[in-house]
Amino acid sequence: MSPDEFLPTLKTRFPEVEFQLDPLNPRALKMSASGVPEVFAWLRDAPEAAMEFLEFSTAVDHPPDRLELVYSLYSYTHRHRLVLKVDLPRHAPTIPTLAHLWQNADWNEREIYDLFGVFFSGHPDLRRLMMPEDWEGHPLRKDYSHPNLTPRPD
Amino acid sequence: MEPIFEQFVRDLTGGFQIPFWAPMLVSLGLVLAFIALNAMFMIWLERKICGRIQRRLGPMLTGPKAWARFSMWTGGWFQTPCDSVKLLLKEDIVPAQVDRFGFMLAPVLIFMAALAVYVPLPISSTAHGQPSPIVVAVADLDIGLLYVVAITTLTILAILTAGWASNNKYSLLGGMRAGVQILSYEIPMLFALMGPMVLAGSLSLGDLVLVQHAGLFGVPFLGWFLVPSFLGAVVYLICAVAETNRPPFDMPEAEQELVAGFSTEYTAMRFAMFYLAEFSNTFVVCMIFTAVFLGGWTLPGFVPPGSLNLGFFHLPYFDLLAGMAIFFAKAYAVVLLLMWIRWTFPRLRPDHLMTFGWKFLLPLSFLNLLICTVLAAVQQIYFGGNPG
Amino acid sequence: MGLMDRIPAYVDRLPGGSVVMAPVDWAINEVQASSMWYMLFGLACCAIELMATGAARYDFDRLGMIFRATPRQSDLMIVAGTLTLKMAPRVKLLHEQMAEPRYVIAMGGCTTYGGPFYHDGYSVLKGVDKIIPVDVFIAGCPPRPEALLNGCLAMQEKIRRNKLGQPRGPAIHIPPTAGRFSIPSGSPPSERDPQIPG
Amino acid sequence: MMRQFPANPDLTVEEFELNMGPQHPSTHGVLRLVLTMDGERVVRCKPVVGYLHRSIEKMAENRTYTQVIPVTDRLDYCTSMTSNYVYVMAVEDLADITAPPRAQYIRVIMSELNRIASHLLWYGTFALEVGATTPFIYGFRDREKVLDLFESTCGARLLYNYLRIGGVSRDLPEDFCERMLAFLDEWEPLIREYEALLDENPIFYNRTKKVGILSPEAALTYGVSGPNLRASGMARDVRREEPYAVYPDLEFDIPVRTEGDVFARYRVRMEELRQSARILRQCAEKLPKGPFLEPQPLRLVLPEGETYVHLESPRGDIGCHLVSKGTDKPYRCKFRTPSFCHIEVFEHLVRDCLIPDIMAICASFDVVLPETDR
Repeated sequence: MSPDEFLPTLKTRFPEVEFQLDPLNPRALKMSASGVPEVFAWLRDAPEAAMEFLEFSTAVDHPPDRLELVYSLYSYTHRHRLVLKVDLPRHAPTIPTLAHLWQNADWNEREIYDLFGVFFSGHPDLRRLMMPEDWEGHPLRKDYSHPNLTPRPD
Repeated sequence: MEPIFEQFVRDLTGGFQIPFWAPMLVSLGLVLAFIALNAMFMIWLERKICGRIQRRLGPMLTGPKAWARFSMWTGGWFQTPCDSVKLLLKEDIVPAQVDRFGFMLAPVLIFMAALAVYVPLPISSTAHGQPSPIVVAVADLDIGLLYVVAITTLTILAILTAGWASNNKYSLLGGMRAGVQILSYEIPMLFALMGPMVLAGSLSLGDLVLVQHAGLFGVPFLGWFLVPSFLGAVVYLICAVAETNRPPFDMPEAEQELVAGFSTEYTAMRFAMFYLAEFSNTFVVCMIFTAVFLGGWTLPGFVPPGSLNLGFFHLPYFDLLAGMAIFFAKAYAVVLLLMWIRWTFPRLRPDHLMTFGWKFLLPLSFLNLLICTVLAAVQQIYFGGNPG
Repeated sequence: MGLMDRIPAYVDRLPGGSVVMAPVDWAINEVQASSMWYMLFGLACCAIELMATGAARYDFDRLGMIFRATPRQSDLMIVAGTLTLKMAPRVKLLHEQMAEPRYVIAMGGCTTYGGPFYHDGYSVLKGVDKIIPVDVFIAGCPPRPEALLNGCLAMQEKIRRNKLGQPRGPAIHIPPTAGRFSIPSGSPPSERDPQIPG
Repeated sequence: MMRQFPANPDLTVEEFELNMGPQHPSTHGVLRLVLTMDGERVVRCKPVVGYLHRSIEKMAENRTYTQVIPVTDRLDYCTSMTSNYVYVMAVEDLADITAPPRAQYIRVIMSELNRIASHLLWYGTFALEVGATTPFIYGFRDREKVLDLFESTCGARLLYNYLRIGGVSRDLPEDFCERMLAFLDEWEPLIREYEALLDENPIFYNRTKKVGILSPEAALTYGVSGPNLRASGMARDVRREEPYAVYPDLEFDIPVRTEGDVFARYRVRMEELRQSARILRQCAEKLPKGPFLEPQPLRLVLPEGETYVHLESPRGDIGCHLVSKGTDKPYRCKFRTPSFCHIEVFEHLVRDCLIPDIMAICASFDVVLPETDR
């Protein structure tokens, strides 16, 4: 199924969650943060979706006010992919965790927390993954600066 | 050693009476020198053999460079002396958290065990100037075999001490593994050695060799206990590898698992003592194997003359030298076998090691004992007396 | 390091002591140069080339170099690969655990000055000589095994120039181009600037 | 946690923490495992990564599209070609560029050769972790021959920087195919030799059979991919699922084992060596003539958009999520790497194992740390 086929099904099942097609990525759907664990649980368990494989989740920083979370799901059963994108406020990004649905969401979310500063509520062990525990700041944010970071001369 | 030594000195000086402690001191010096030189050579050999098996060259650039151009076996002769001297010159670290007494005691202990085990090992015999052939050993003890087995067990104590005193978890695990491993392989090893004991009716290593030379059922070629006690030989060899912690039984110092095992915290000189003891012990088990299963310094049907007279050149003690050559040739053959095993096999897992020891080797050594007992009985009934 | 350092102080007091010291120095240096046991420890890409150098085609063992798994028994630390800020304290600790005399080879661009991660690499330590003293720098990303062997020969050459009780000479830089290393000579160590490329 | 023996209440057994790594002979670089042990038995295992986090994703944001290629080399140094490839593929997907057919074939040849080199490296280190030293040297000996082929093509032994947007940086040398076929003829029988050193040894057999069993369900939820997933009984391969380049024209099998243990992972990789050789022979036969590169401007400007592509690296499913804002630099370049998922599995698999099993299991997954940490 492609995203435009998913769209009506998802809209009827989750009327309180906003979905829309993404003009930039033909395989992506944008959704609001309110429905995160439920929609993903359905995508994983429903036979017509059967997204048993969370390929990756990551974030994209859009200063000044937006931080976009990207989840890529794949189904080996139906061989289809769905990318879901969630916009969060950049100053205080919080979103429910998916660690109970896919095991590898655990580390993916820790990485996002580490590098982007997104807080995942309900995560079993939200610590920095890549950087040392006492590191300050979130390096992959666009406005990050650090004494050790020498920007590349153009 | 004593009578031969006295005889030798008397021959040389024309009737000088040596003090009673001199043979002991001389044998101590000889054994020490032998351990150091032999271990150095073995380490060099090990690296060359390893290189050969792995299609490498091994050490080549240390020592006279011109020799290295000739062949891979002539290169790098000074490698292990250099390593040893370097280890002696290195800073000696005693980490702050260790138990100082145990930490310092362990290398000494393991070295003492390695030294003491040489006492009853017979390397040759001589009839020169003696009423009957005399076995050349530091002291050919009546209970030589028991003594050897008992002394090698001391190694556990040293390794356990090292593991415990190092105050390092890897060391501790290594020490514990060594303890368990050596204890459980001691038993099949002893039972494997009991076959030859029954056949020879003696515990003295010298007697064992002489009995093998005499032959079983009157046939000299059946004499080597490798033949009647073949299972015993196999079990002993496996147990011996396990006792000396050589791969594939090197659980106590498994590099990929426990960093360097019980010797993780040891530096310089103290580490060198562990290393030396390890290679010395390896050679000792090969020597025991040679004495017990391969007929020691004898060859079937070959009795070297007491002295060699070539007309222009008179060589006294020829039987002693020939016996030593035969003995060390055999021992080194076993060493080569162990090295071949080491560089071919993957490492066992500790629990498989235990299973293998208790459930396979132990019954096998019992079976060997049974076979040997039957053979000894047949010998006694039909050929009269012990083979010797 | 204890006794070794005190030898010259005792010997020099004797008449003709310095004459005695020359062969002693030679013997000690020769022994150390022939038996550099390196620590089995790799960080990144260079570690693969380090392993390849230990394998059959290049064969470290020819130089008498074998690996030891524990820092206590190793003489040479080959820092192979990118050193991150998270890893740096560990490497410093490992260097401290090594027994004197200890030597360090910085292999590859990352350990020399940060390498390709110099710009924008927020988590990369830009030069391992910021935390531990380095004897030989080898350029390349990663250096070829030949370059590494060249570096080890340079290390041996440097050890041969040691004098008991005197500070070690300046670091040697192995250029990325082919050819044998050359050791700068002439000016004393203090007058020479550390050459940090990049 | 204290455990007491009912027979002797004075005797207690305590669990202890064992810190394995980041410097440990067998953690493949700088992985750290914090183990809670009960004697030699592992009670809990917490992998700690990040000791090789080299800010590759940040670097990609400040370089032009072409300049990112050498950065991707360092992403997975054991298979630089496939990490080059996945990035180049993502850029081509966004820019709507198609590489000429010859370039497509060259890319497949390079990926498969790199798979062989990577699997040989894995074979050596895996054997080393189970305590056999000699296979390590044998693996490296033959890997050198593959590296010679790479060296004659692009001048580098390890980090190739060979692929370009729209093709490859230079054509194959003239006698490349003959030399490659000669290598394959010489090397393919040697796979038997590798197997003879390990498979037929009861020690190896006992140590790897029924150790570290990964069920297909667990593999999926942990995001395991590549040979490790195929060893758990799932015939999933990106080369088949979403074929890229010229893979649809090539015949090859996907080796699958159902046991999911260390031995199965070993067997799958050994079979893959043979399949790669098969693919290479076909490529040598079908390699078309023509241009090897469709030249692109130095400062290539991509239209606004985003894409995700993935392909089959020797370690598994490697992907690149590329976001463009219509400039000459990537806005965000996220790499989905197989090792990242594989390391997380250790936590689950290592439980209740002995210390030597940890080594066997970790080695069997073929993790490479820079790929995990990026």
